Amino acid sequence: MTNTITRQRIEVLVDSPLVQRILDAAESAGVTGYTMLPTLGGLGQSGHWADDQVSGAASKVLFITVTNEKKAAALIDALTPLLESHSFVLFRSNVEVVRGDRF
Amino acid sequence: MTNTITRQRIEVLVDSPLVQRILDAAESAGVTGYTMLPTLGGLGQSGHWADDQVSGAASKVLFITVTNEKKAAALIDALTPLLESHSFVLFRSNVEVVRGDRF
Amino acid sequence: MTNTITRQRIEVLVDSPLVQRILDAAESAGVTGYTMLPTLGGLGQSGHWADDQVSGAASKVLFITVTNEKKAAALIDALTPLLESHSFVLFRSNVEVVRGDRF
Amino acid sequence: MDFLLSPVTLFFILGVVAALLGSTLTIPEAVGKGISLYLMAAIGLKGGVEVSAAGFSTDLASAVVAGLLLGFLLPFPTYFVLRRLGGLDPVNAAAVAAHYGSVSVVTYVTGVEILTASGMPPAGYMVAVLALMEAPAIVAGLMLARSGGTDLGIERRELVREALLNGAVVLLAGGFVIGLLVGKQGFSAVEPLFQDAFRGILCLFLLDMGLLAARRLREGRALTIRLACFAMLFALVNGIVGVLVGTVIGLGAGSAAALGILAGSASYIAVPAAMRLALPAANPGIYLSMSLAVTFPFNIIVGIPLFAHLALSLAKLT
Amino acid sequence: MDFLLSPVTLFFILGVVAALLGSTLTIPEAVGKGISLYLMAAIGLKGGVEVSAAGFSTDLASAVVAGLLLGFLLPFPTYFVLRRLGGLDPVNAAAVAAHYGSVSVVTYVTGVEILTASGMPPAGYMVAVLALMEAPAIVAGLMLARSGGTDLGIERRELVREALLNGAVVLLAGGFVIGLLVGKQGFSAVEPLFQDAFRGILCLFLLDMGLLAARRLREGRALTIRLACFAMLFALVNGIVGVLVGTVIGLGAGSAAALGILAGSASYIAVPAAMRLALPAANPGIYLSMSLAVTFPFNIIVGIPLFAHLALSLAKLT
Amino acid sequence: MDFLLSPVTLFFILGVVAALLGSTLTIPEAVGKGISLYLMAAIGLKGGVEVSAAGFSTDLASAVVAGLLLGFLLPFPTYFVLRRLGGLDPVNAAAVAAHYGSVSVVTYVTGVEILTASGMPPAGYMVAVLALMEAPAIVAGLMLARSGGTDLGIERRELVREALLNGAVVLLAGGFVIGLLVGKQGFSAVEPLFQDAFRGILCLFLLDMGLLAARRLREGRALTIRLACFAMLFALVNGIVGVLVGTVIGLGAGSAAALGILAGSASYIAVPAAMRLALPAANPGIYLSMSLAVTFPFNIIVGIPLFAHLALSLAKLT
Ligand SMILES: Nc1ncnc2c1ncn2[C@@H]1O[C@H](COP(=O)(O)O)[C@@H](O)[C@H]1O
Ligand SMILES: Nc1ncnc2c1ncn2[C@@H]1O[C@H](COP(=O)(O)O)[C@@H](O)[C@H]1O
Ligand SMILES: Nc1ncnc2c1ncn2[C@@H]1O[C@H](COP(=O)(O)O)[C@@H](O)[C@H]1O
Ligand code: NA
Ligand code: NA
Ligand code: NA
Repeated sequence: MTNTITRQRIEVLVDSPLVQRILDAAESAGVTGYTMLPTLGGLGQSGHWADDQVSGAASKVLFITVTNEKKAAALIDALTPLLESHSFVLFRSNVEVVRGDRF
Repeated sequence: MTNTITRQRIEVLVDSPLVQRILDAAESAGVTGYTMLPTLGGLGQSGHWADDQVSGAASKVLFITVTNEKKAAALIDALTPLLESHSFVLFRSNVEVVRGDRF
Repeated sequence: MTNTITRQRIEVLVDSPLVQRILDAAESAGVTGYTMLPTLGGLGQSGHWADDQVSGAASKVLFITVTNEKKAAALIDALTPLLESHSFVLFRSNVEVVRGDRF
Repeated sequence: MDFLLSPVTLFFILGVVAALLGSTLTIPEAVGKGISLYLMAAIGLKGGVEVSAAGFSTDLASAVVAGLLLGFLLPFPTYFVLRRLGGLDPVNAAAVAAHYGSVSVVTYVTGVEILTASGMPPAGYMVAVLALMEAPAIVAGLMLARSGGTDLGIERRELVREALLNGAVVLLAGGFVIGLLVGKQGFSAVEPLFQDAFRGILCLFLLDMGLLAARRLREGRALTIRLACFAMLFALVNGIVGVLVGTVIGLGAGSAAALGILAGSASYIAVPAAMRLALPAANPGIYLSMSLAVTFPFNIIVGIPLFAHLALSLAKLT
Repeated sequence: MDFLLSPVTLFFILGVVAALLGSTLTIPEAVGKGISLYLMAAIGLKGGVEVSAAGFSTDLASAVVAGLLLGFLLPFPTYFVLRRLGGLDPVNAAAVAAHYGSVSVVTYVTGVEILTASGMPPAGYMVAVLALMEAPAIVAGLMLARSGGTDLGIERRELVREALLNGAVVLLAGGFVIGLLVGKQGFSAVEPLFQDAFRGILCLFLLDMGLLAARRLREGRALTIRLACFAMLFALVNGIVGVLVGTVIGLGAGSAAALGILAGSASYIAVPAAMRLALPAANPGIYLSMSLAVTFPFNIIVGIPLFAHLALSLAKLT
Repeated sequence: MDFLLSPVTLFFILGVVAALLGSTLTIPEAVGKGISLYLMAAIGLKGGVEVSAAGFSTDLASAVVAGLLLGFLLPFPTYFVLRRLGGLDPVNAAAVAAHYGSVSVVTYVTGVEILTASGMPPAGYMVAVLALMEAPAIVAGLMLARSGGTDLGIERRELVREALLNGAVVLLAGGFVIGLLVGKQGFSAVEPLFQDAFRGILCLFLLDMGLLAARRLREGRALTIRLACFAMLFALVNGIVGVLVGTVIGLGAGSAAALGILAGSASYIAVPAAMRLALPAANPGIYLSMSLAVTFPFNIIVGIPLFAHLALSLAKLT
């Protein structure tokens, strides 16, 4: 059986024009890999949104990274001040990975 | 280090025309935030599907909400009867969030 | 309250032209259900990529399956040799499902 | 048989052949949807412009009534056959029946191209019939499902929205009204897009439809040979009924053929979405495969020329 | 009122009506974006070709200066009104003000259609004014926000990129330069797409805009009645100011009307993205609803004909 | 140098400049893919129509044979150079070599525009050569990789599908056959879309390609200066070889230039997908950057006019 190692998965939902903010924070936290998924819409404290804007200003992207505990904590610390002001949403969970040294 | 709190993440895979069913169930369960992701295709007991329909009737959406234990249980209870009849698929897992009072 | 059962969620990030490789591995592992999500881009050891290619050769797909421990292990074993050579990324985590016999 | 040599038909065949050979050619979903919206707006507009030129007539009224009746009534024998001979349970039989009462916009559009090229263009008001025939079959199908004991998973408000306000109906009917209002002169400003480019865009759409139909045929495990035969039978019988009704109520050969094409075609845009909502227990694999993978190609290759021929022969008789 | 009978306006109304009735009609996002890129390239090209034919003039220079000044100055009174009477906090007021100083490409394009159909086409160089008016309002809005005590969430480099290098500006200005370079003769090769098909494609885009505007109006909880009234007031007042300025600096009636349309319109493409970056604390629900759901339809139905009428009356006076 | 002043080339330059300046302008992926499908269908169709008018000829046969041979043979010296001088390992060298043996449809299309504008249009049958040149280089590349010791990650069935049934080949060849069947008369019905709108749509596509090429150049860390120089060298040498071969086998100046353009161009649609499948260990960052970010712009700006010039000079000599 293949060995797996536990790592942390951080997911951040972020407005498309603000993606670079997250990438900067990720780089500063030492994160070396991430993937971004498209979204369709949602509901939150600032109401409904849907990616039907000609502007693209109202669309959001789901940023996902799997990394070790230290970098995850650094990333969360870097992002926490932005959560409220930029209305990002952040989740953390555990995942197991193969080839743990990569993450 | 930023404090995080454990919440539950509920994911439901649902046919596009039936999304409103889930949103209604979410509202009745007291869920106040969610995000929807697009999908490309899949395989299940009712066979293959792919989002290549002109009709859109065969496309599916991944509904994601992070909420507290009580609301999650209420949402699952509300959705369980639909799972079989509408062939929805539902997953629950734990996530940690910052600003736990929001979820 | 609805009963849930713990299953394993395997996620694999895979190049679009190579999706069939994963589907074959899934079938050989006995997996009977999966869903695929589109992606926008990411960063890894082989650098940045973004789904803006006319070719589609640089685009990736997120394959998700929820299955029992035995099949999950079989799938991971089947995929491990491909991870390095094809630069796939694989995550495993626990989820709870309703109607556990389906997964 | 020279309709088979029109670029429109040939692109459809190219799509079918490519998919059957296993080509990876795909039209992005957004592009396919965009083209189908364009086609519906264009066909609505052009119909409205023609009616604004020709004026309202009793023919128009009788065609509309005939279309509504056909759309509502055809599901009943279809349901009956599917239950008795097709081996389908009530929910699936009702869902399929609704598809065959309703209409396929692309089949109609392709039919108009072929009829026009054969010198028998249908009247502009047939577009109104097309728009109006989307809805009654949905109602009929749900009545059948309820009589078969199924609880509908839909509220009346939602159902009305799906049946009367789906994108196809809105664009066809809205385009028709705009065409009526602006007339030939107002239309001239948008003619390069909605008239001149129409046939070329239709080629690309039929290429896409050919790919979709053949792929669904390859993958459609839910589609038995028996159901595939019924999918052709319904097209044939409903189409012939449509031509006969059209001839009897006094439509010209082109319009009678068009009514046959409408009656013989099966929806794969508006009705599947409505069925997913109202009859979620019905299997999309069955109704989408029958309408998209069998009836649609059958009508493009066999049905349209047949109904045209029949309408012409009947017109010569009378 | 026969501008209301142009297909362009009617497709917009169709979109609004469909969305208000709750239709599920939607144009795929990629298609909507593709069409808007096409429109910007086409309008830029055509403007450049016209200027290459007419040559540079002092009118051009004064129109450009007037446009830049209007774009930079209009946000200030707007901000003031929103703070005092609109009940908005500094950040939101500044974000909204930036939208009203900037311009809406589609409003301009629709205006050009209507002005041309009414025999008063604006000069080609107004396209350059359009491109140049995208940016100054962003700067003004951020100055207002900073004076209101907000830390900007953006670096200067990023801001320049968003203000001067967003897709709209690049396509408008790039198309303009290409048009200048290739002239009438070089343009003829691409005329079927960029000229002949233009009006038809604009119809489809306005259909989409109608759907988006009306849906946002239905869902826009952040939009109070008071803010909706201001959204119309700003369009009206800014537009009239634009027409007056245009007339005073000696532009022809068509160009003066176009300057009014530019001044009265509010951005919903370039500025929202810039505000999301620089003022993330501002609520998109407010500025997008005001500009897209109120000001845009108001201008299409009321503003454009009004400014045209005013410019014509003023031209007759002088 | 007035080809640089054609709208087609200028839109490409606009895309490059916008991306280098850091503009956020992007064409939605679905729209870009849709346009590229349109271009392939159109070029196939037009080629077929021309051949149906001109009839089959020995020129056609010799051009096809020359194209197939060039496509199969050019990867061998390319591989050799990349291994010895480029510093690439066998897998990456083989993958890159396959790209340079194959062809770029958009380079060809742009070349045809420029050749036609210069009064030396290539023969219609060159489209058939284009379609046939997609595949042999893939086979050659995989042979090289296997000789270098690499296990292929692909089955023969899959490989045939990727090489012979990818979207580009199917549309080019299918369009060609349809054009042959329908001829000039059948084509007239779809001419507004496939002929008149062609150049305008090509402008938009080249805008997109300019953006993609320049962005890849900016981000391409895998692209060394040495590899970039080879990417230009291969274009130059292969292109000149193509022109020479074309002239020697007796093609007209236009067709010989077109053969040079084909030989000098590198695939970035069909081959990358095939390599991802068959040689997953090869780095897409290398082969996509070389073909898309260096060779493609080089050919648009330098290669096409050069090969045209050379072919013309050689034709005058003989
Ligand atoms: N509890 C939640 N679960 C999932 N997504 C959420 C949740 N809360 C907020 N979101 C997403 O985050 C976006 C911004 O949230 P907010 O700042 O609360 O408006 C929402 O529009 C949702 O898409
Ligand atoms: N075990 C699974 N893991 C991930 N997705 C699944 C699984 N089972 C079903 N699905 C998804 O749910 C859809 C409907 O499932 P079913 O009702 O079994 O046909 C499938 O087409 C898949 O997209
Ligand atoms: N730690 C990570 N977290 C999330 N996604 C990752 C991670 N590492 C790699 N990826 C994704 O996997 C792709 C291939 O990874 P690589 O083989 O390292 O280039 C990357 O481009 C990312 O999209
Ligand atoms: Na029917
Ligand atoms: Na303004
Ligand atoms: Na080549």
